[in-house]
Formats: sequence, C-alpha cells, structure tokens
Amino acid sequence: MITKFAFLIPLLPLFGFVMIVFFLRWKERLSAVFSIMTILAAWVMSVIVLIETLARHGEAYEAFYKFVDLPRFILEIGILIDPLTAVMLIVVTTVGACVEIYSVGYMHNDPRFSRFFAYLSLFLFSMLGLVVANNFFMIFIFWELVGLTSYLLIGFWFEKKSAADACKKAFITTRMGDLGFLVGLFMIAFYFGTFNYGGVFAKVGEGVIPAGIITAASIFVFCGAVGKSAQWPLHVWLPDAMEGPTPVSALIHAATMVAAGVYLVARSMSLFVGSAEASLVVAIIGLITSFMAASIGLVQNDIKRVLAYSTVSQLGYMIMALGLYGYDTAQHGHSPGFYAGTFHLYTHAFFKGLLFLGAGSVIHAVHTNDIQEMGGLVRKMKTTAITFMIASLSIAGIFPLAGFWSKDEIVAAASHHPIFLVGTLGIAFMTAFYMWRLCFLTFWGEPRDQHRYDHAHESPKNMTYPLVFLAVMSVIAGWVGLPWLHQGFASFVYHGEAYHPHANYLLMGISLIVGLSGIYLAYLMYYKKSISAEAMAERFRPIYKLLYNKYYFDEIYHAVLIRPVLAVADFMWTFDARVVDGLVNGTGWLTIKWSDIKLWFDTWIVDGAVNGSGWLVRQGANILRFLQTGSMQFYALFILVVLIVFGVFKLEATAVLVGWPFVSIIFVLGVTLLWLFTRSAFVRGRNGGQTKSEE
Amino acid sequence: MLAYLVLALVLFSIGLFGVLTRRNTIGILMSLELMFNAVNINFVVFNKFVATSALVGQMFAIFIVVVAAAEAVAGLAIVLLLYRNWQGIDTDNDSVMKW
Amino acid sequence: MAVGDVGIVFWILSVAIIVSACMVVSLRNIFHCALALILCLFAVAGIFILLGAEFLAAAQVLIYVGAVAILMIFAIMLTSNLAAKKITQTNENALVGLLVCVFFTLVGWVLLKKTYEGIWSHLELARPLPSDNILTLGKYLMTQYALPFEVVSILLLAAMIGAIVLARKENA
Amino acid sequence: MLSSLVFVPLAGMILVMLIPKDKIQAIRWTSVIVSLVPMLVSFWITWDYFFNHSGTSAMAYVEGPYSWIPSLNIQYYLGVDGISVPMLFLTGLLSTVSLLASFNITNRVKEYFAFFLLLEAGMMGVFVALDFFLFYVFWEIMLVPMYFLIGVWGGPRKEYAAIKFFLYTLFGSIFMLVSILILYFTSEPHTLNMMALLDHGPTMGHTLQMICFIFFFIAFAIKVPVWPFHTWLPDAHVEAPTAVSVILAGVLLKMGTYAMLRINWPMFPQVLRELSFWIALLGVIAIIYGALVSMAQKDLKKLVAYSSVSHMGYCMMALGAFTSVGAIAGCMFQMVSHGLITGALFLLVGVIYDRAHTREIAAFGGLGAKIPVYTGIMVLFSMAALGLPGMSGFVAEFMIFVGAFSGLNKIMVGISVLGVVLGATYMLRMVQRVFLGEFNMAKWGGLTDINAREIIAVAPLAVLTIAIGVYPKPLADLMQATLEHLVNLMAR
Repeated sequence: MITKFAFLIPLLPLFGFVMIVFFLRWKERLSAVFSIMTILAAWVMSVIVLIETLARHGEAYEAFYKFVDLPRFILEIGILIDPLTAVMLIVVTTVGACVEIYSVGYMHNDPRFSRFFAYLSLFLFSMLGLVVANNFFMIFIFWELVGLTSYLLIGFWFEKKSAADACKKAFITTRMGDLGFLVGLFMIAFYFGTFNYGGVFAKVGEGVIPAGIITAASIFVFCGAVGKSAQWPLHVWLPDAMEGPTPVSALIHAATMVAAGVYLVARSMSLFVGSAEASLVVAIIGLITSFMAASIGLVQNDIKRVLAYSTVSQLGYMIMALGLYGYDTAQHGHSPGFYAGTFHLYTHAFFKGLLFLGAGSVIHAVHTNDIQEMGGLVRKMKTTAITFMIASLSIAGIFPLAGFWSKDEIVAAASHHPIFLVGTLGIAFMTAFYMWRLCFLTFWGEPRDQHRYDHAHESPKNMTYPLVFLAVMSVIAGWVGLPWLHQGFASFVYHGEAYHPHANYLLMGISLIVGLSGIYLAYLMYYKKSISAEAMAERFRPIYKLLYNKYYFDEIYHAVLIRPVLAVADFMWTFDARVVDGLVNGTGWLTIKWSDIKLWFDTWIVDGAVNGSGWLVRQGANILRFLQTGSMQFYALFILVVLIVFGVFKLEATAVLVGWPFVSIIFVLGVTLLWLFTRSAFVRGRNGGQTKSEE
Repeated sequence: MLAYLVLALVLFSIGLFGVLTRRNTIGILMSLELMFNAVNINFVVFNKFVATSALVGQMFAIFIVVVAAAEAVAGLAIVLLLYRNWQGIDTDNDSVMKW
Repeated sequence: MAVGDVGIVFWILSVAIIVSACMVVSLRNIFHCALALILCLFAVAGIFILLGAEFLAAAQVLIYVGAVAILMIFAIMLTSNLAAKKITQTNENALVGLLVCVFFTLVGWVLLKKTYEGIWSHLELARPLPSDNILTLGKYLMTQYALPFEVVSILLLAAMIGAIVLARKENA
Repeated sequence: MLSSLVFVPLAGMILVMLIPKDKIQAIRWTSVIVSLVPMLVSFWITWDYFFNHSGTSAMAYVEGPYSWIPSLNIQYYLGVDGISVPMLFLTGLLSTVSLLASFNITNRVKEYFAFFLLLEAGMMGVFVALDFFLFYVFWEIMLVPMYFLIGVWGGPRKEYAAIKFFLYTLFGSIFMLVSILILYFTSEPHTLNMMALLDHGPTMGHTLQMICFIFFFIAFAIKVPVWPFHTWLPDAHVEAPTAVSVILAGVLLKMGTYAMLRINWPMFPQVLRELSFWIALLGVIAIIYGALVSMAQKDLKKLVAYSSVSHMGYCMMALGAFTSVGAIAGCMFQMVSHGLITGALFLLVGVIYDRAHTREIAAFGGLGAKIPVYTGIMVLFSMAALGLPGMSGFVAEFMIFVGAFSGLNKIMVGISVLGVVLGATYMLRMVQRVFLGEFNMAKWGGLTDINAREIIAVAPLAVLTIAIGVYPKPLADLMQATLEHLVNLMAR
C-alpha cells in the first residue's frame, strides 16, 4: 500500500531542494529537471494515494512519531490521509508540476534559475507537508514554512524595492494571522489536551468543552486562515505579492498557499460546527472579503492584480461556503457548504492557475502588466488567449465548465440565507464582468501600444503545454462533481455525513444568467464600447476612486498600524536609552555625585576633624616643641631630671628620705625656670635655629 | 668604704655633667669614660668590702673596661664619620635630630 | 669605718681624680681635656691598687691610658683644628646640668650615707683580699667566665671591624 | 571527568602564557586545540548522559564532595544533570567556535587567548559546581576575563561597556552573596552544598525566603538579562569583539536562567508561587519591549543584541510558568537555541563587519546579489531567530507558549504572542534593508563572500539549529527526568 509511504510525498520535493542547494546549483538544466522529476514522482504517488483512498472508501489512514515526549507534554509529527488530503495532494502536485514545467520557459535566462527551482521545491514540500499533517502542531509548522517559502519566492527578484517590500509585507501580514492561530493552538493544547485532529474533534463531539471555548478557539484558528488566505482584513499582502515571478503567483496565489487557509477551515470543520457563532463569523468574513475584493477587481489595470483580487474574492467565496456549512450544521441543518467550498477549492486551483500562467505568458510577451497597454493579442498568441478565455469562462461560472459546478454549489449553500445569496450572486456578476473586462482589454480590440504589440509573440511550448493541460482540467475537473453523479466528489469529500447534491435547476439558471450578464456588460463596455468605461468612472467618481485605491486599506494600515508601531519602537528605543539605561547610568551618576558629597564631607567634616585634631596637636606642639630641641644631651638631661624626681618620690615612699618631695618640687621648678631662662637667651642668640625649626 | 663610694659618686656626677653639657662629641666620649671609671670603682669597692670570695666585682670591672674600650673604638669611628660628613663634630646641629 | 680611715694616699688620689675630672668636663681646649683624662685614669688606677685590684689597675693603665686615651687624642687630632676654638665648649644645658648634677650628687650622697648606715656598715669585713687573686682571676676567666670572655672577645672583634668599616673612606 | 572541563582550559591558559608572544599562530592553534578537549569531553558527557543517565534525575559524574575548606564546611563538589548537560555542550561548542572566530584578533593575541581560556574555565565551572562557594567563585572568575576582553579588544566605547558590564554584574553578585550567606548561616550544620540546601530552603521563614529569592533573582536577572536590567547588554555586545559577543550571548546569558532553574526555583518554591506572575510579566514585557526596541535599531549588532533581550524574555515567561514541564523544557530549548542562533548571528555580523567595517543597516542594501552564500546563511539564521518551524527557535517558543498558556494568565500569554510577529518584523526589516533591494556597486563592489574558516565556525551551529528543530526529541529526552524532578521540587 503506497499510502504508508505517503510521507514521502512532501519529502520528495525536499530532497529536490537539498540536492539543488548542495549539489546541482551550478547545473541549471539539471536542477530544473531534477526538481520537476521529484514533483512528478510526488504527483504519481498522490494519484496512487487517491486511488487507494477511493478504494478504502475514504477511510482515513494515520501514522505518526513523537516529536517531543515529555511528561504531560507530547508533540507529534505524523500523516493523515483522508479524502480531503488526497484531493489536496492531487491539486497541489498537479498545479505544482505544471508551474515547474512552465517555469523552465518563463525563468530561462534568469541568473538565479537554479535557486528558483530550489525554492519551488521547498515550497511544494511545505505545502504538501501542510496537507498531510495529522495534527494542529504539525500543520502550524508547515504553515509557517509555507510562509517562509512564499517570502523567498515573492522576494525572488529582491533587487526590486517593490518586491523586497512585498515579500516582507506578505510574511508579516500572514504572521499577524498566525498570531491568532498560535493562540488558538494554545487553547486547543490547554483545553483539549492534544493537537491531534481526531482527538480534538472527538472532544468537540463529546461536548465536554464549553461552547465559549470552542467559539474562541475556532475563531483564533480561523485567524490563521484569514492571514494565509488573504481574507479581509489581512488581504492586503496578496495583491502586492504579485511582485514575485508569475509562476510563483500561479502556484502560491492560485492553488496552494492561499488555499491553505481554506484547507485549514475545511480540515477543522468539526471545530467550527461546534460553534454557530464562530461559523457565522467565518461566513461573514468570507462574504465581506469576496465582495470587497471583487469590487476592487472591477477597476484595476494591472493584469496580475486583477487576478490577485479575483483570487481573494474566490477564496472569500469558499470561506463563506464553509462558514455557512458550519453555521447550518451547528443548528442541525443540512447544507452543501462544505462540499461547495472544497469543490470550489479544487476547481479554482486549475482555472486560477491557468489564468496566472496565461497572464504570465502575456507578460512574458509584452513585458508589461498594464492591460491598458495591451489589446488584440489574440492574433499574436492564440494558445494563450484561448486557454485564458476558457479559464475566464470557467471562473465566470459558465456551463458546463468546472467553475460552473462548484459556483453553483456555493450559490446553493447560500440559498437559505438571503443576504448571502444576494451577495453571492452580486459577486458572481462582478467576477464575470472583471474577468471578461480583462479578456477584452488584453486579447481583443486594437492594440493600444503598437510597440509592445509588435514584439509580442507566442510563448515557447514548455509554457503553453501546461496552459493547455490546465485548460482541459478547467473544463473537465468539475465533472467529478456533477449533481447527477451518484458517487461524485460530494460523496468522497465530506464532513459528517456524505452529502448528495441534487440539481437545483432554478439556481443553476440564475447563476448562469448572472454570469452571462456580467460577460455581456464587459462586452458592451470594452469590446463594443457602447457604454463608455470612462464615463462610468467619471459618473461614479468617488466610488471609482475608492475602488481604484483598494478602499485605502494600505493607507489605513500604514497610518493606524505600521507608523504607530514604528513610532512606538522608536519611542521604546529612546525610552530604553534614556530612561532604563538612564536609570542605570543615573545610578552610576548618583554614585559619583554621592561620592562627591562624601568627598566634600570627608574633606571638611571627617578630614576636618582629623585635621582639626592635627591642628590642635600642632598648636600644642608649637608650645611643646621647645622641649624638642633636637639635642640628645638635652633629652638625656630631661631623662635624668625625671629619674631623680621619680627616685626621690620612691625613696620617700620607703621612708628613706622623708620630707624630700618638697625639695624635689623646688628642684624641678628651679630646673625648669633656669632652663627656660637659658633656653630663651640661647634662642634669642641664634635666630637661624628658630627659622629652621619653623618647618 | 663610704669615702670610696662618695668619690665614685662625685666622679660619676662630673662625668654626667660632661655628657650633658660638652659640645664636642669627643668630649662626651671622654666624659663617658669618667662615668665608666666611677662605676668600676664601685664594683671594686663592693668586691673588696662586701663580697670578697668570688672576685665577681673585679671580673665585672674587667669586662666593663673591655666593653668601654670597644665603645670608645666604635664611638670614635662614628665621630670620624660624622666629621667627614658634617665637617664638624659639635652636637649643636640640633635641627638634625628633629622634624 | 669613717672617712678618715682611708689614709693620705686616698685623699691625694681623690683630689687628683676630682680635679682632673673637672678639667675634663670644663676645659675649653679638647686636647687639654684629653691630657686631664689621662691623669684622671691614672689616679683611678691608683684607687684600684688601694682596693687590692692590682690586675685591674694594670688593665686600667694599659687599656685606658695606653689605648683609649691615645685613641682619643688621635681622634682629636684628626677632627679638630685645635687652636681655632674660641667659643665655649659647653652647650646651653650647662647651668641646668650643673644644678642637676649637684642635686644628683647631694641626693646620691644622702642615699649612700643612709644605706651605708643601714646596711653596708654591718656587712663591711675589710679583710685583705687573697694574695693570689690575679691567679684566681685568670682561672676564673678560663673556666667559669670562659663564655663571657669569648663573647667579649667577639664584641671587641666586632667593634674593630665596625670601626674599620665606619671609618674607612668610601672610595678607599 | 568534570574537573577536566574546568582545569584543562586553565592549564591551557598557562600553556598559552608560556608561548612567546610573537608566535601568534602557535598561540591561536594551541588555544583552539586546548579548547577541543573540553569540547570533546562535553560532547562525550552529553552522549553518555543521554544513554546512561538520562533516565534518572540524580546528579551524574559526581566528583566529591571533597572537603576543601573544612573550617567553613566548603566543599569541592561537582556534578551534572539534565539541565547542565546541554549547557556544557553549548559552552564546549561555542568556546571552540569563538576561538576559531577570534583569528582576526591581531593585537595582544597572547593575552586575548589566555583570557578566553580562563573565561571558558569559569563558564564550565558555573555549570558543574554544586557547592555555593565554588559556584560563586566561578561566577566571579568569569567576570574578570570578560571585563578585559571587552575593555581591551572592544569597539570605540569599550571602556564604558566593560565597566558597565562589570559593575552591573558585580552589583548583582553582591546580592547573591548575601543570599548565599543567609542560606549558609540558617542551615544546620552550616553548609554550602546546593543539594543539601535544596531541602533547607523551604524550611526557612517566609520573609527570609522572600529575601533570599529576590536577592538571588536580582543577581541572576542581571545576567539573563531580564527587563529592566538589560541595558548593559546592548553596550557590552556592541562593543565586544565578535567572539566575545558570541560567548556573551551564547553562554553568559544562559547562566542567569540556568542558575534560576538550579537554585532559585527549586529552593524557594513557596515564594516562587507568589511571584511567578510578576516574573512572567517581566518576561512578557521583555519579549515585546525587546522586539520593539530591536525594530528601532540602526546598528546590526545592536539589533541582534536587543533581539536577545526579547528571546530571553521567552525564557523568563517560561520560568514563570514553572508548573508545566513543557514550559521549563521550552525554556531549556530556548536557552540552547538562543545560544546557537544568536551566537551564529553575532558571528555573521562579525563577518560582515570585518569586510565592510561598518554595521550600519542603512549603509547596506542588496547584498544578496553580491554575496549569496553569506546572505543565505544570514537569512537562515534570521528565520531561525524569528521562530521559523524546522529550526530550534520555533520548537522552543512553541513549547514555551503552550506550557505558559496552561500555567499562566492566558491574556498575558496571548499578548506575548505578539512577540512572534514583532520578531518577524524586525528580522525581516533587517534582511530586507541589508540584503534585498538595490545593490550599491560603487560602494560594496569589493565585498567578498564568507570564507571557509567562517563557514566552518558557523556550520555546526546551523546543523544543530536545524537538527533540534527537526527532531527535538533527543534533547527533550535528555532533560526529561531532571525536569520532572525539578517541577516536583518547585511544586513543594
């Protein structure tokens, strides 16, 4: 059973990455070939795994090893293969393989050709790892790795300032979402005691966890999805991420990274169905995102940005569908939302990948992103144009292309909720309109920039083959989910009980009409030009400006988030240098000052006392120093006098000489007086000695 | 006996006076010799009149004589040194001995 | 035993000693002092003979007169320009010193007298010393006092070396 | 065995001092070879401990207690357990790596290497000492070479930095000494044996415990450094020569947290329970604050230095959540991981500084095109520093967060998670401004890529960072029994 070796699916691209970085880096062709080989091998394995999973009737396969094993603290790494995983594996490897093949042509002549394939391999490793993960901890690991590789890929042309900015923005913005995801993980770890999907969902089912906790945990987890899937309000990074090479955009922003958020919501659907509130939040965020992005897409002129907003919009669609499913299920209703969301995720991957690759092909030919400088390219690049238009039809939801079937299910999911239904249809209309606006402006009409038009040419075969392949997929991929199929997509990928779609012809008709009318409006405005786009823009100037400037989200974030954070950082730095360090230095300063005071005290008080006593002694000595004649003979005399006096006293005490003290006192007085007399006479006689002894 | 002792006392006092008052260093040394002699007389007197058996007094006197000789030798050498260094041997260079 | 018992020789010697001693401490010319010292020492040698210490007397003459006094004279000749001395040979302590010394003598005399009358007069034997006391002295020096004798010899040696070291010229 | 860790570097120092000072090559290689001995010994200990001793929490490779100063009952007592073994490993490795990175020192080479070996001896000593006196001696010994290494071979403001470092740490040491003395005099019989005092600590009066705890905490907090005691760190790091910064960040800071885990925490569990919230709060402040201040830095080295403050904040937060084995293990992981990552970052900053003679972030730009290998390694470690999965920092942070979330105020931990984003922000801003964007050919045209010696110095750090990130289980297993024992002690 190949499924046992499913862990190899992510490891194969990793192997490719390691080989390229360490061994094949200098051989460009070889790098590319090796990289493509690994992803193709992974694709083959994915197909086998899908078949085996089908054969098992969707029964899950799980295997893991312990990552960290501490008492009361266990982290696991493992794989979980269930239908959702199997489908995602197919989507990721298919689109990945197409993009890699396409990149050989698109990236040739790039100085960092090998590195590009290394990054692509690393990205695919992360994405596949994310898909096969069996627990929240592991999905978070790969979640972050996906962020890293998207950072590397978006910033691939890092010499361009815009690219360098964009990759940073992408990483940090998605990390804002991850913040919530992390908190969600902590809550899961704390309240559920495990990260394992099965374990967590089982606890939700048991109903032992308070509802509030489930709501909070699921909303926090959803934060991660908001970041990665570029949902409002963290959608701002995705359009900027178009600075990366176009294959990257196709891979990251169509099939994989942004799909990760939807995948996460789908994967943890059991969590969301535990909380109607959380699900409602999810659905509302999805609707807002979708509507907002679609409306911005109406007026953008950069081909890739239109596609980027279209992606955001479609992701919002899916999120909304999933949220509605959770909401309905939490209230014990039935909803096709889960099926719709995952199915749309699956079909969207193909046609959006195709759109990006087609756009890349166009850009490759005309070297600009601005659709106002294109036009009439259908004559120059037929394959590209046709495949692009197939994809556009698909995304517009035109029967019988893939997009029709999945979009139809979303409409069906929203059908019980009027606001959502209106929103959904409105978005479908806008989608059809802006996609076909893009098509008409790019491929039809007269070339608006003759120079670019002249140099345009069809892309090489290794670029167009993936286009064709994906175009075919965009047509037929949806057929696995035909409402008339008894064993279709819905009975394979489901949550809870298997869902059996039934054809709702009314809704089908409405959504088809809405799509067609969008296309028709675009046709009138940009092909027939019977309605002037400029006049419309002029007429609804404030709305146009608002949309053109993307609701000013970047500016708002810059003003309320980035600048304050930087200002706070600067403030903190100043605070640190001045206050915290100032305290330390101030302590040092105070110590010095204190020692100054002590020095003063020392000099004047302590030392003053010392000096004062010294002064006293000195003054005393000034008197007594007359005794210090420096003459040994005088000292001897002095000793003798004292000896005599002592002797006399002693003898008097022993009654040998009674009455002599009186004599000796007279003697001492006499000696002293006599000495003072002679001494003063002597000193007066020798002035030199006087000055000398002043020293 | 008392006469001898008084003689020694007087001689000692004279020597003492010399030590205390002579300005010349050699003079001081000479006065010291006088004092030594006074002491010697005392020893011999007591040896003769009080304890004759052991000749202890004379023995002390002999040693004192020898020590005095040694003292004189060293003292005079110092005097010569002083003379050489100070160009004079008077003791009234009084500031030398105090701070 | 009264003062008068000691005989004329003692008085002559006493006067000689006191007078010459006074000259030693008071003469202005240091050289004269040295001569007076010699006289004094001779007289003291006489006292020793009176007291029956013949060996000591001989040693006194040999060492003091023959060696120390001559040494003094050499030193005087080496250090002083004798004739030039005009100023007084005594310092400013002279008066006080005199007073003190006189007082000391008085006190000493009183003490001696009292002690003599109280103690020594009862002990006084005044018997003649043995005639062979020089022989005995020699024996003692070689037996009982051998160690102090040797020590004193070393002291002398040390004094001699010290004197040489002190007195020799630095560059000699 | 353990003694050799201390005394081989000491002997090496003497050996180096015996070499004539103009034989520079001989001095360099002698020191490197000498430092290989403790490194290999520490590797062997790690290996052997893992297989033979990791099952129990008892001290292994015990030497002593031998009576050293009998009148004061001071003993020579060495031993290691699950929390010291990783530190020994780190010390052994980083010492050799930094000695290798010190070959660009050209003035007073002999003194430099001699001091460095003395430093190594001191660090090893701190991690193996089980007697307070010994511990204190090693703790202080280390200051001296550090002072000179910063003060002599440092940057422009080296004297200021060295004195600040020295005084600040000494200031803390005084508190530690007071605590040690309190412990000594209240124990009966008077002892300085840490193992014996573990049982004595909780029996002391509450006030006395509080005093001891706080005094110890101040001493160790300055070393960590815990906000707001951190300001010596940027100065010391920035002024110190590269290799010394590596040791500072890699080992010295760990001594603070190590000492807390070894002494403070298990010895005064009651006080710990009362203060844990505030300790964790200091940690959270450090995380956010350090990250914000990092963001404002214009100097590469200072940025890394402040990131250390932030990263050590995670350790403090984990230590605040002492009831969870996971958090404490996360703290240990963070210590090891921060040692590897920040050590490597300092090495790398040193590499660019050697070439460009500036560390100003604004002076660079677009270097990725000119020096791709260096850029690759630098980006790798930046990613590791911002906690990217697959590298050790992530495992550590994740364990800390999960552990802290269960043991601490949830809102506080939630706020601390902001550090993850801020960490990404300052690291990526740095990467962007230094390596991405337009390349200034005129200015940096002559820049050369990282050379073989430097790669050899960094490579083991990179390998370990990734190895721990991909498979942390061995490290966790190594510490498991000890940590459980510690947590039980703290739960007393």
